[in-house]
Amino acid sequence: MNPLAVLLTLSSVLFALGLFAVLTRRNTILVLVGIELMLNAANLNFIGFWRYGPPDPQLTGPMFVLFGIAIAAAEAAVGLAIILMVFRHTRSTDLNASNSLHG
Amino acid sequence: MKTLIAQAAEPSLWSPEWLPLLPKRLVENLLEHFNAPGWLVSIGGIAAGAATVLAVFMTAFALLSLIERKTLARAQNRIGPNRAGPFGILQPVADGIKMLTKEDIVPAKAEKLLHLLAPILIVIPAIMALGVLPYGREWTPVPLELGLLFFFALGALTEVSVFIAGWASGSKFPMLGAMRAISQMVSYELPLVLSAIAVIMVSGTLSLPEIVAHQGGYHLGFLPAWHILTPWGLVGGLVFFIASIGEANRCPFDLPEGESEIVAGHMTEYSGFKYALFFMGEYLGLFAISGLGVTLFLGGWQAPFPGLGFVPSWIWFFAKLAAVIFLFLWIRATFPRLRMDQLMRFGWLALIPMSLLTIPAAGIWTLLHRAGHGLIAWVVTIALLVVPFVIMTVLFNRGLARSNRTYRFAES
Amino acid sequence: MTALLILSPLIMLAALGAVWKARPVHAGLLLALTLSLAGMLYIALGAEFLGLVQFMVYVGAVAVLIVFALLITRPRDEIEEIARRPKSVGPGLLCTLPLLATLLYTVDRTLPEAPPGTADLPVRRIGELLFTTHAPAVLAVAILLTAVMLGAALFAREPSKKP
Amino acid sequence: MLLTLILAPLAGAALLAAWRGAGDRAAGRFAAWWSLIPIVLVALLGFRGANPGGAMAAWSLDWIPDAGIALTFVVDGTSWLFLLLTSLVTTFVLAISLQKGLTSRSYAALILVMETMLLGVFTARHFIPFFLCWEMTLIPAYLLIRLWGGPNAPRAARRFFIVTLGGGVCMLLGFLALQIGVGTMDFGQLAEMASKGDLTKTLATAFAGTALTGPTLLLFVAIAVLLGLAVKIPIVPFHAWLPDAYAEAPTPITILLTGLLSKMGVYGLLRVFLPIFPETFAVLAPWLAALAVATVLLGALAALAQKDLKRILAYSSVNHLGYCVLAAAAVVASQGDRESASSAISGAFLQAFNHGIIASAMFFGIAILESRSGGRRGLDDFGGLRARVPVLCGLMGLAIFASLGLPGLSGFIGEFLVFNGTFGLLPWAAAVSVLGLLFTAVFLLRLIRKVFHGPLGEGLSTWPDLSTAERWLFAPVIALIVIPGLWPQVLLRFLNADTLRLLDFLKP
Amino acid sequence: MAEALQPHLPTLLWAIPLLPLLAATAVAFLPDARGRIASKLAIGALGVSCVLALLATACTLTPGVDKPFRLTTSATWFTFGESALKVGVLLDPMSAAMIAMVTFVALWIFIYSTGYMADEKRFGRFFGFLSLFCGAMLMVVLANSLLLLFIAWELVGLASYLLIGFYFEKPSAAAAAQKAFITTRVGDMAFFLGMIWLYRQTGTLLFYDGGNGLLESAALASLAGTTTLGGLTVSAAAALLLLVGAMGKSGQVPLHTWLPDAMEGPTPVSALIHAATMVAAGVFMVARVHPIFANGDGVTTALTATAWIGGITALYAACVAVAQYDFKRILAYSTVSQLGFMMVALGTGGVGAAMFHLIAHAFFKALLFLSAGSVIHGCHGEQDIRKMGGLSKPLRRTFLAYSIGMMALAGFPFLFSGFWSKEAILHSAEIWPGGKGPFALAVAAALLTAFYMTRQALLVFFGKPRRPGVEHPHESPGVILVPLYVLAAGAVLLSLIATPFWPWFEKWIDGEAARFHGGAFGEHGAIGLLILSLALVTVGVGAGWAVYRRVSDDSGAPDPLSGKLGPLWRLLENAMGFDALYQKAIIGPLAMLASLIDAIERGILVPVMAAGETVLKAFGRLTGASDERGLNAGFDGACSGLKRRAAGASGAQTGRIQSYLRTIGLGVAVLLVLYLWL
Repeated sequence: MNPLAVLLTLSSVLFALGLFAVLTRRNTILVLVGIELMLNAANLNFIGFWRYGPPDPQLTGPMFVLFGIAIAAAEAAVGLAIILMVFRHTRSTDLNASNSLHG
Repeated sequence: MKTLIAQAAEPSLWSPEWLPLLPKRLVENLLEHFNAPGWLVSIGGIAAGAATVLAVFMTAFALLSLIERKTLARAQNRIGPNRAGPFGILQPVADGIKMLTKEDIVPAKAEKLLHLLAPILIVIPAIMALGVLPYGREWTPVPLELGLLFFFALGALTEVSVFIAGWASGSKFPMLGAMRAISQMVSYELPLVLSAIAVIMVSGTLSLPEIVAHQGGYHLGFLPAWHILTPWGLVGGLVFFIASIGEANRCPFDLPEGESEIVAGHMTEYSGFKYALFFMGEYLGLFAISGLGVTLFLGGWQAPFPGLGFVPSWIWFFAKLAAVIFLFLWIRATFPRLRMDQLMRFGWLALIPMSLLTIPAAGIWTLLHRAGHGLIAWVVTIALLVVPFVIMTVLFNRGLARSNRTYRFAES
Repeated sequence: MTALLILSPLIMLAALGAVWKARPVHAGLLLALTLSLAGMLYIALGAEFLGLVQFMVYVGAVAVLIVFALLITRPRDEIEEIARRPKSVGPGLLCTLPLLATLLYTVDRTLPEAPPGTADLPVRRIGELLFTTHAPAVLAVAILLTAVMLGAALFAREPSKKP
Repeated sequence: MLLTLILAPLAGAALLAAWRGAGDRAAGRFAAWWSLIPIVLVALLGFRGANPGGAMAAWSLDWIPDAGIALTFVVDGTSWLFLLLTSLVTTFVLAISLQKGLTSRSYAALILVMETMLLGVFTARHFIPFFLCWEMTLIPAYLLIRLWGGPNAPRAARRFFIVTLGGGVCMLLGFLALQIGVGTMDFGQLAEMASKGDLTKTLATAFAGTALTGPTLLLFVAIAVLLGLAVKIPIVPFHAWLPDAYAEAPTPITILLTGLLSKMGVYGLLRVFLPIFPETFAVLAPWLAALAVATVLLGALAALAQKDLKRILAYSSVNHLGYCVLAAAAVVASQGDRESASSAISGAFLQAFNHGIIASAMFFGIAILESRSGGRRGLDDFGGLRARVPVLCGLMGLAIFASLGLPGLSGFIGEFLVFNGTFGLLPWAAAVSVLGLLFTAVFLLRLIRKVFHGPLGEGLSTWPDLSTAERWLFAPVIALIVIPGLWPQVLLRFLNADTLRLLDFLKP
Repeated sequence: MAEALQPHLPTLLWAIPLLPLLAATAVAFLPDARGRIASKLAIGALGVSCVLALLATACTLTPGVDKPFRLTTSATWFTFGESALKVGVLLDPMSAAMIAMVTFVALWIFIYSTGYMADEKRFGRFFGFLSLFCGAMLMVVLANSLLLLFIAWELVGLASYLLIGFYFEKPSAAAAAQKAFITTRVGDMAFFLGMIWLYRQTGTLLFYDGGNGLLESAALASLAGTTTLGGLTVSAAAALLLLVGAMGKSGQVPLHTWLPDAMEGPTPVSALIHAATMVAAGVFMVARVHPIFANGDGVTTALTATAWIGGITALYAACVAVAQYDFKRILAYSTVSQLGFMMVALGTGGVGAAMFHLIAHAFFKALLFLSAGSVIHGCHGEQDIRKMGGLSKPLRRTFLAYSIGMMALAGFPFLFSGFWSKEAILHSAEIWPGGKGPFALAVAAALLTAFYMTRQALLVFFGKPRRPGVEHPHESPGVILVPLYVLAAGAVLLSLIATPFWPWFEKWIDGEAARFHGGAFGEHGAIGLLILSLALVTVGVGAGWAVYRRVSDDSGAPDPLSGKLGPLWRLLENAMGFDALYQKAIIGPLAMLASLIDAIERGILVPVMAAGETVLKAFGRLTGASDERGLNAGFDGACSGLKRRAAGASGAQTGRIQSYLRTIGLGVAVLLVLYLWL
């Protein structure tokens, strides 16, 4: 069995699951969970291609993952802060509750 | 997993320096003698080594529980436990028996599985963390290349397990305690890591044995080249020490389990063996983080004076460890507990800036030393650290005098 | 390979749990599990550094942050919380499944035989790259993180109660 | 460092813009302190000195490479002098605005924006950044006059804006013609071509369809550019916007207008116009010299007829800048008399610098009079003030004597060098202009006599003398009047190398 | 002593002017209340300067050297382009005599001022200004560079301006100060042009620079070799311009009008600045650059002009002085007249004579002014001589000092320096080959001098006190009187060093050793001149005595001469109407020109600009209107239609992010399916 294929399958599934969470969860925080999953899927891809790809002295894949992790942390922090603010206003974390922009 | 194979040709099985490795080597020799396959030999060796470490620290844990009570008692003009055995030396045994035989209560609203998982999850990282520390010149149970990172990664796990413990209990006090504990640990983990970064910069490695090796030798023939004896190292070491008090939830930062406020924090709903596990986890964590502090700043197993090389190196390590632990006890006996906002304020406004300052200081230190300007390096780094410190002290105190008391975290 | 085969299903299961679990805290904890398993996978693949970083950042910071936020935003009545399974699963699946199918199909179709690859990730090299080739990026990320820290602190602050 | 220097005030303005809760004084204080940053940076540049190539600092960016448009900024000694002037005067203006309670958030921010633009003008080496900065100074200036000025400020501001904008459009047209004809707007390249005589040829080929010869084309271009500069300096008869604008603007802004904005014109004339159009300039030189003499005399005479202190000083500025123009005209007439030409150039730059400082001091004095008297500033509104406010009188007197060219104070050196340079090349112009010096003395001394001497005017007997803050504000300006007057080398050493380089461009 | 000092001379020379300047700077920072300290500071600095000046003078007295002592130092002041501008100081007998005189006279006037100005509120300021003046004046005389001279020259003018306007509350004082500054500035501008011309022609402004200086042969040859407009050599043209400068400063006709007005200043100022030193700066400057004036063959244009202007001034001012009533004004006109004498001497080549008269005049005119000050002080500020009379009794000591000064000025024979200096001037004018005009003018002026001084003395000190007049005049204190006697002694003693028997001073100035020469009177008809002088004094004093011996006691009575001279008297009283002339011919037209220009500015330029603006505005309105009516209207209509239609479609916008996302996702999914599977 091709290890890369396993990895890519795994990451595809993770990505799909993350997307599913984003599309269906009602709790905004759990939407964020989905986003983290998707990001992780991407990271997994980078590592997979680094590990089973041609030797790369520039270590592009791991570098990308490193930055990805840092930015994901930032994104989570900001996201959660925003959610907290919204929560203070609406007393709810339901994503559909904040729909004041409807037409 | 790749390991750093740094062990030289082995001398006599019984030399004092190699004494702690005796069980491991005996098992390995035995297995090899029976022509066991290679992986079995190494697994056996690791298991034996782990067992050695565990045995050492279990004993230490038992002793410490007694010594702590004794020390505190002395500090408070009491005698302390003195019934079980001479000087109460059997008190830990008695405690252990009591703990094991108590009823294990699980609250009705608890999440059973998580409730069980939490204490285990606390102990395991602590034990694993103990595995990577270099106790002696030849004695590093698992010499990882990324030991320091590994150590901090494990630290992350502790927070999750504390959270699980608090949440799975399904009642108010543990929940509040856990929230306090997490916010505290997240806050204090930052200065901990940041002050370690300075060490990483100077020694240029993440491997703990190499960091210790880097602190070998003596300035001017007598002054040990430990990191604590440099300006940035002194600041970093102090920050590390204070932050580790917070990280280990020790007094005066023991709000998460402050008995006068929230019973016992996240451990409130635990009893019996699980409670003992928590207890053990905390003490092992204390050992681990003190050991890390010794490794990073106090020169690990390096002898404090030249000419003391004949003493086995691990004795030095444990001596330093004991000294640091004693410092913990001393502080616990001396300081009152802080308020939550004071704690956070101190962490974010004092520790983190100072630890951030150690990073440029260490960088300048290294550069100037490489350029051969040792004296200038002293002057510059001292100025770099002292001036902001003074300014910050002034600002910090001024702010303290004026600030209103807010109990933000008690609200929701 | 063995680790991969063992870990992959575990990760998928944990992720599935994170997506599907009704109680938000469970979902959050399962996310932590997912991420730590992924970290182990990285280690197994030879990227110890990334694995440990993943542990530190994702498990130690992000996951904890998420469950923490979940606790803070707990609704008053817990019944509501329990009722919160994913909604409109149909459309969700309708979006997700074609995507998954496409991805898997593409993987299946286009993947060449994997070369043995390299499993060596020297940390020193990472450090050098970070502070030479990627120095601007590091700087940018540093600024970003500082901004995030300040911004998050500002956002999350209790609105000051003016008289 | 250069970019930091140029953008630092803008950053300050941005911070002010973002600081919503700022009180007026807090904003003013912030801006004043912030404006010390450029001073420090300029001083650092000065201490670092020039490298052998003559540049103290340079920064360049190929902005639109296809059109050859680059953001090029270079500081050499001359630019440095103007940077110094800009940063000092801006800080001074902010400080006195603060002291006079004029500032607000937007006011301070506008001044800082203006400072960035001025710094840009004085360092730009390509027409596009030069022109951008040049025109961008107008907007803050317009707003500052319009919003904080006197009763007729809207009209004065509008005229100021329209006239100078018109000049700017002319200049733009001229350079566009060069861009189309020659294909570059880089000052260095243009000057290079001009000194080789390529400019005329290329222009003639490019506009072959117009049936005009190269020199004629170049003359049109040069006149267009000159118009833009003439309005800014201003040269008679393009000065009509000036008295109203100066009089109606709040006095600190008047300092900005006369101390810095008019210097842009002088700078442009000598640093941009002169190297690019040397031959055309030589054709124009007699006319320009005549206009310069007219500027000198007319400024002085018109000042004699004014009753408003600010209008007097406004015309005095016209008069003083006339000397710079005179020097410029003399330079192109030099034909190899390097000593005269270098004297004229150095004199013009020094005169510009010193006038900036001296005018700042004088207008500050007026501002103090205005604030003490509740807005009155007529020549006959005061009298005998020397008895009440001796320190103000002394410092103001120092500035006035510097302005009328008393040796030992900075104004003299510039005028000496200008006349020294001009006399060798255009003796009649110099001789007639000397009358301007005389008239300057007349109206300035009349100012002293009417305002400070004689019996004490009505309602002035309760005036306090300068406060400590006002003294400290005066101190640096006075120091900058006295020190270069006694030791001109302190400024000239930055100029000499550039002067010689500029002369090399003029070599036939 | 002198040898020991030699190596340090350059430093000491710089110190001489700088000390008072530093004192002035220091005083500027002292508050008014510290006036006493200011005066001590000023006097101390000047005292040290005086000692240094005398030492420096001593150094120039090296006997036996047949060429003039000359010590120069120079340093680069600044560089422009590749050229360096140098300034420096110069010590030769001429400047040595001047610094010795300036510091000595000034020192005594300072001391006098501490008494005279004692009640003044701005006592300290006064000494600051005086110090500034002394420093600048010393710089004028020590300068080895025309530029440095000019700088100090202007500073001297500033100090004069400040001191004339010392009582600035008085509008007349303020006006006089302004007038002084501007009138001298007219001359200064000419000086400025002349200086620049010289600089452009020769490339240097140093007087002596080891052969390269302005006053040395190479430069002079270059100056004489170039002719400019009107056939003048550059040398002559520049010299004439410099002469105009000197005329402004030294109050020569027609730039003299400021000097009588300058008497608005305090009396010590009149004594020091407007009699002894500053007004002599013009004379000194001409003497300094005399080689340029005399650069050419025989009687040069510049010298002729100098001599004639000097002669005219001498006579004119003497005439006017006859008809004045103000104590100080008379002395002021006499100063103008005496300066004219010096110019005559310079024009006729008698540099030594001019310098000697300058020094002697400084002493006795300072003495006269100080005595006048003492009288005015004693008469409670009264300056009108018609209201005085019979003061010789109450003010006996002052009268004694005054009479010495008066006799020196009037040219009483033998004992007084004034006699010998005037003698030398007349001698120089008489033997001048350029004509006898200046000589005749000078003789007439000398006669009138004796006359008007007699008039003043008689009206002030003799006869009976007039009514209405001064009540209870009183004698001045010692601090005022001592300087009078010191100066009086100087006025007398100076006569020893410049008699024709032993013309030490003139030889010293020329750099020669003087010999005692008993038969001096026998040469060049000198004996005749001596007799002429004696006759002049006798006639002048006699005429004065005859006219003013018995003046009525009524202070309102007209002057005895006014009836006899009629309109001529009134013309003289008004100083021949120069002020009115200037008012009508220069100031009025200038003011009209200014108003005209202002009117053009407001009436033509501004409307032109406004018209342009209106056109622009109209264009703007037009385009604005077309935008409003045409473009905008159409656009608005289209927009509102679109809006109505869009309102219907907005229902699809739920505001729920996830529904949007789902829609997007569905779209993407469909696209993917289409792309990959179809």
